[in-house]
Amino acid sequence: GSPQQAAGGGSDGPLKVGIIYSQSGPLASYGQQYADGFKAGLAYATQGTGKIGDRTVEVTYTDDAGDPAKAVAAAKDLIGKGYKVLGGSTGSGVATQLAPLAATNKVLFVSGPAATDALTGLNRYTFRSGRQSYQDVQTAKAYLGGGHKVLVFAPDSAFGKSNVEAVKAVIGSGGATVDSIAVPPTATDFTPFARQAKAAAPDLVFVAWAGTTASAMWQALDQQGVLASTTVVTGLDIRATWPVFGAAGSRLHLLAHYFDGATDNPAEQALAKAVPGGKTDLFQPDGFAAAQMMVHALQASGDDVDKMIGALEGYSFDSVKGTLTVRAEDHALLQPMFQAKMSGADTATLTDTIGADAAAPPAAAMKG
Amino acid sequence: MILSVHDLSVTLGGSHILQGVSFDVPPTGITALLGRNGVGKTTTLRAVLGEIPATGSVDFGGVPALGRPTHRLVRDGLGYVPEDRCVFAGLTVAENLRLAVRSQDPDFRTVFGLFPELKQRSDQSAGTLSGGQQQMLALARVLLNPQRLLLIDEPTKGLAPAVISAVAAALERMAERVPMLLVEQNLAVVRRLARDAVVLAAGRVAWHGPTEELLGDPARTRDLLGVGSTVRRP
Amino acid sequence: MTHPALAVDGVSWHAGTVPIINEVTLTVGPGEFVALIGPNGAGKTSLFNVVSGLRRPSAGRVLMGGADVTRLAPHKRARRGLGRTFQTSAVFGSLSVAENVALAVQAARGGSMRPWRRRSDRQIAAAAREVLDQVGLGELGRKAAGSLAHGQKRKLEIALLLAAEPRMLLLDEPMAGVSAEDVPALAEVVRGLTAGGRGVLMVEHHMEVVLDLADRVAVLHHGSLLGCDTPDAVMADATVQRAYLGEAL
Amino acid sequence: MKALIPLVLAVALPWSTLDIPFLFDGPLNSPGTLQLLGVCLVFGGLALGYDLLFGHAGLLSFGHALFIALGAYGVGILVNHFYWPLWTAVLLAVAGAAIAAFLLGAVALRVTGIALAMVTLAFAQVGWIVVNRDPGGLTGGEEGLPLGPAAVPGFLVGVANTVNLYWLALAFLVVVVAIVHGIRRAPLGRVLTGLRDDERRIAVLGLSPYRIKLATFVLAGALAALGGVVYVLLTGGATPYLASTDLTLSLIVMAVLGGAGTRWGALLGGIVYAYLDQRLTHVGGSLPGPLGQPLFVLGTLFVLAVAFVPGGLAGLRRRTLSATAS
Amino acid sequence: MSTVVLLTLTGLGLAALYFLIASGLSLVFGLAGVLNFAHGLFLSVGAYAGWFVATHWALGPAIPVGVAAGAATGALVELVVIRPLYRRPTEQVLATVGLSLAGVALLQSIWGADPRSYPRPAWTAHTTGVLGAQVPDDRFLLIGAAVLVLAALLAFLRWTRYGLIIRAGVENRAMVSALGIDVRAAFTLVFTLGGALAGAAGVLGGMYFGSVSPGQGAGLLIFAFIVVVIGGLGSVTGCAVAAVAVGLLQQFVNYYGTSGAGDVSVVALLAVVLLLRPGGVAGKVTA
Ligand SMILES: Nc1ncnc2c1ncn2[C@@H]1O[C@H](COP(=O)(O)OP(=O)(O)OP(=O)(O)O)[C@@H](O)[C@H]1O
Ligand SMILES: Nc1ncnc2c1ncn2[C@@H]1O[C@H](COP(=O)(O)OP(=O)(O)OP(=O)(O)O)[C@@H](O)[C@H]1O
Ligand SMILES: [Mg+2]
Ligand SMILES: [Mg+2]
Repeated sequence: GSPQQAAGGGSDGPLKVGIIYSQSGPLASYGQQYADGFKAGLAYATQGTGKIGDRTVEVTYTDDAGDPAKAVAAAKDLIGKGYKVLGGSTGSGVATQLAPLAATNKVLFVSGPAATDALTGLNRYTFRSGRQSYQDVQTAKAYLGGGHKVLVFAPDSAFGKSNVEAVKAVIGSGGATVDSIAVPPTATDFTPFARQAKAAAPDLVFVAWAGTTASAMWQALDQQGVLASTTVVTGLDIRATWPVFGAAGSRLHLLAHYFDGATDNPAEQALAKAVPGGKTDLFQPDGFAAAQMMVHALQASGDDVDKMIGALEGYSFDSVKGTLTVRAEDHALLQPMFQAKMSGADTATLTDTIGADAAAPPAAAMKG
Repeated sequence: MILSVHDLSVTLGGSHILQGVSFDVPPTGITALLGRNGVGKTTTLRAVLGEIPATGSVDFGGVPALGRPTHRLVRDGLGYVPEDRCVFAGLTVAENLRLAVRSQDPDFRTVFGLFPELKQRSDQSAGTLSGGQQQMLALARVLLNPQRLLLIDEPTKGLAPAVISAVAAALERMAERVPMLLVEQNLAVVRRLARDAVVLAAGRVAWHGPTEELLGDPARTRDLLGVGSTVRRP
Repeated sequence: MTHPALAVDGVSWHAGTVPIINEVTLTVGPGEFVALIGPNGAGKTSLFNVVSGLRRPSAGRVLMGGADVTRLAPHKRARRGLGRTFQTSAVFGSLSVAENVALAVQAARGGSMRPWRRRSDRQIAAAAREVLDQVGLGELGRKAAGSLAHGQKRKLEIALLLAAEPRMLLLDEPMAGVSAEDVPALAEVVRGLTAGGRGVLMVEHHMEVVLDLADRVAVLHHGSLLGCDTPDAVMADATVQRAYLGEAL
Repeated sequence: MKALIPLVLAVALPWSTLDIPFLFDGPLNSPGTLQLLGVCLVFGGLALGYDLLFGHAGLLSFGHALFIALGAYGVGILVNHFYWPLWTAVLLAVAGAAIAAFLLGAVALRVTGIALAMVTLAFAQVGWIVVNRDPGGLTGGEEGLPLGPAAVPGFLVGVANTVNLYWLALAFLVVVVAIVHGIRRAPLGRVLTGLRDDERRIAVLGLSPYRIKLATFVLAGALAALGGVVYVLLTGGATPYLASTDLTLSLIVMAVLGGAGTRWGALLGGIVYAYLDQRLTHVGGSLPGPLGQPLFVLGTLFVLAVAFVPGGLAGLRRRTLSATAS
Repeated sequence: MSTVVLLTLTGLGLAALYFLIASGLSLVFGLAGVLNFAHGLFLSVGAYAGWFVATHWALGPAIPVGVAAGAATGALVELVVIRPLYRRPTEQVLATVGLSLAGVALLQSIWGADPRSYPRPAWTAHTTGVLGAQVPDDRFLLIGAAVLVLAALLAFLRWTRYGLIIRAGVENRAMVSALGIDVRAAFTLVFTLGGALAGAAGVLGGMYFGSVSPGQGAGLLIFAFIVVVIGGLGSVTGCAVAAVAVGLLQQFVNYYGTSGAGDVSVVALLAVVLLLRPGGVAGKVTA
């Protein structure tokens, strides 16, 4: 016999969808939001039936613990069992390893919160349901006003570098000079770097920082007078991290992928009703949109991945964040972005909305 | 009897080393524990001290000793000088001694009187002492405190003849105050010090009686210990 | 002319700033048995450490068969035929007694770094067994060396030496802790070590054994050599009497 | 010869459609199960290779992950950025790791014990820092370096070919077993044990402890790199985890769990650990409280194993054998 | 000039943090011979205990509660895990590795993986001008605490016999018992102390970082290890000297050197020290 036979899915059984995300590990709370959003989105897109036509959508949720190797193992397992539609990837590391796997096995992959720009235009089989770094930076650019000297304060890591790249591409192309301070991700004292930032005297500081040391980092920037002397822009993370800004919070210019109160539309109301506590948060819209995209793809065909891709390319739909469009050339997800201010430790107020077109990354050719 | 050992059995690493050893140590004088290499002398001492699991019964000063933690027995006055000296190599001589002090009034005078070297070397780390010096340190540690019984394992091993006589003299003087159970290969030392002797063979007591009776009878000595009793003077 | 098996030439050694050995000069000829005696702490073991290469002398030279080995690492000296035992037994505790000896045999024959087996490895085991019989450990071959009683370890040390077939031997108190019954037999083993022109330098406090075996006796005191003479002459020396032998038991 | 039975079983396994509920999610020959088993086999080999250093020669290295990462990233970089053919890249990466092991070992092995552990830890830490900083865009930083599928031979690409990756993992394990067991029984094995017991003694027998240790270090480094390569092929890419101290610690855990310094201990430990790690992640979400955290279960299990099963799984087996015999 | 002052003072603050973390590690390692990988866990337990009290009750008791929680964890770990393994030193270290894995996961399952913001006295967020440099006040708190801990530890080792008992106990536990000393109690004490120090470091570290997360302690551990080893195993003074060296080196290299050079320079320092003096700064040179 053959050492291995892939199980084929029948054409009238349930529609199988696999969601691979972080249930445990350091990104578990992001993962939780994503999954909550996905469930709400699935109910919304199928009008609460959980069915497409007369076939039920059967979702398998798998943990990757934030480890790409485990995500790959889970994906192989699901693909081997005949799954044609995968979603998930809380972190960029997972997304960059799942995407090639989707292409080689010709299954649809709708990536989740992972923000890395590298995913856009990577291959035909990969889509994204969240924003990418480039869109963050486009949002930050609006704060620059007439200034022309920009400093990126970011960790010396792939995440930091991709932010520097994006700022150079977005803002640098507009004539401003872009410098960067690459801070070791393991740093425990930020005084030297804050001091360097102050000494550079930029018109705008773009801070890209995530992780457990954020609070100390903000305090150092504040104490060395960076916040007082220039415009500091940064992204708004999930609500649980807001207190981390500390005293710095109210003086920051925030760019937001999403926060509770940024929008008000039927999808948002459906999401708010579905999530625990009724308060929506950063990554729930990504899950919501992923479910909407998958339902649309599965409506086009339950088994033929090429037809699914065809249906998604150019697809425009109303979601939590407003109207989202899948750009046909490179599968970038065009979406509105938000600017906000903190008032107090736990309230963010919307100050401006950047339209989907204004925030759009330049179109790239599909690589594979 | 200060120490009564009854039917002591020990199994180590699957082999039955002691198979019912019984003997008594009288409350005065020195009792020698003899026997050829590997017969279980050290094992006997360590079992009495509670360092290795054993069955049978051991009675120290009228109180059952088996099963009690070693440090309690020692605090009740059971001193131990181990075979391989076990000085703390990383500690200085002074620290080794300080560690051993239990009483309010440690007897440093006796110790330094016996072993003046230790005083000179008090800041040297014990690991760099010569073999003989380490032995002196090990003896010194038990001499600091008042004791009710000493278990001493081959105290003259590796010592120069002159030091052997010094140690023997020291043991003799100590024996006036505390009884001892002494493991010793040097029969000249045994003859001079020990009043009674216990000979182990094949995991059991092969002979128990006054030392004179053992060493005074060449046939018996050869029989039990495998050597002539006329120990040549160095 | 034939060179001495071992020549120690004006060797001094300091532990930090403390002088331990002072300008010791001593030779051991091929087939000669020299005993080294001296009070505890005289520096006998330290001298062995210098000779075997575990310590660097601060002055002087060590020669083997006429060749200067002062700067050689311990294993290089061993390969030139220098073997030693340790005052506190140093055997390989987790190997069996037979494996201990087999290790020494293979070290002597080369190929120890060979990561594969050969048929000829059987011969190593056979040679090991022979050596064990020689020192009277034949029945304990399968026992873990770590669980041996003290006296048994001493014998194993000698077996390790014999297996390596050295040309010059340093023995540090081989009789210490050996039961009276076994001393004569072990002494015979030690006596046989000089066979085939092997030089032996032995530290020992058992005077019967020293007097019985040694061709010459060297006396070390406070790190200096007091002299090196026939056993009888040394025994008669008043300084030795006072410093080392003490009064009779 | 008894060792051949598991080998035969392992070889025959992909032909079996047996479905073992709870232990595995699908039949034995399903891609998911084969992938899981493949990873187990790789870790079995990695743990056994590490045990050559740790259990057999008594060298506590905290930097083993460095060599795994050298293999993994070496291949990834050569293939992705310099477009080398895979097999040449593998050869070069493994050789490179062996050279690195030689150079680092030459320095680190001048010290022993805890100092050795710390020097190797320091070297590996530099490796980890470098990998994370993504120098020149080569390593992909914390996001990792996916292996471009174009560079990999067709028979290793795609879920349908998972079985071939399984063979590859098995082959790696067999290679490691052959080498480590060969050494154990050869003269070198005895010398390693002697070295673990008393280094000074080895020297006065005429053997150079330094050279023996260095040779072992290099060999173990090369095996680690090979394992890193197989791991990358199996999982599709290198991640910074491969360069982390956590991985080295896991290897130690595996070796001890199974029984360090024994014949099959480390191998068994590696397989069991990798299996639990993956399965617990898989079923984790459905368990309450801390039980949902795979690391909690693994860590606790490990502490219990250390406390109550001295000698690890290998020791357990020996004891049950002797218990049933008597 | 003001830059140098700022870097020096904040470097000393960093050194103080390292010392606070490393001192407990060094004590346990130097005395009990256990390379305690669970020290990071003790730290996190202390930090969370302090956090819990500070957010639910009052800021004042946060430090004592954190210290007590760390001490209790240390004692518990010694009694339950370390003590039964004392004949197997490698396994002791390994057990702490297991504990650190399990413990962090446990904390995560209770309080989640995300950092929680840490309450602290308002004055710690202010700065003081020193020769033109704005030095954050919390650094003075750290430095003060570190000096206090150093003095207390030195007094403990100097005036009590425990230092001796434990050093001897590591070498030959049976022999210490044979001198009539309850060596087990002494070991428990050392772990309790180590835990208490970790607890203090946890709370102060939480205040310094302004947040606490389950992996925080473990993350800081690697530098603490480096400090302990450079300082010479178990030497408290050596540990303090090493902490200062590492803190200042890292701070200055981070400012004047290229990115990432700070960490690498510290690692390089470790390698050089170990190769030149395998016993660490305070250790004796071994041949
Ligand atoms: N841990 C152990 N495992 C197995 N056997 C052991 C162990 N410890 C000791 N033995 C064996 O027990 C026997 C008695 O050992 P012991 O040390 O008591 O002898 P001894 O009479 O003191 O000998 P010596 O005169 O050489 O000191 C020896 O044969 C030894 O090999
Ligand atoms: N590293 C060191 N530091 C200080 N003193 C040392 C060192 N090593 C050895 N000594 C001292 O040197 C002297 C000689 O020691 P050695 O071990 O050579 O004596 P020995 O002659 O072998 O004595 P024994 O017969 O008792 O074994 C001793 O006084 C010892 O304390
Ligand atoms: Mg004995
Ligand atoms: Mg000596």
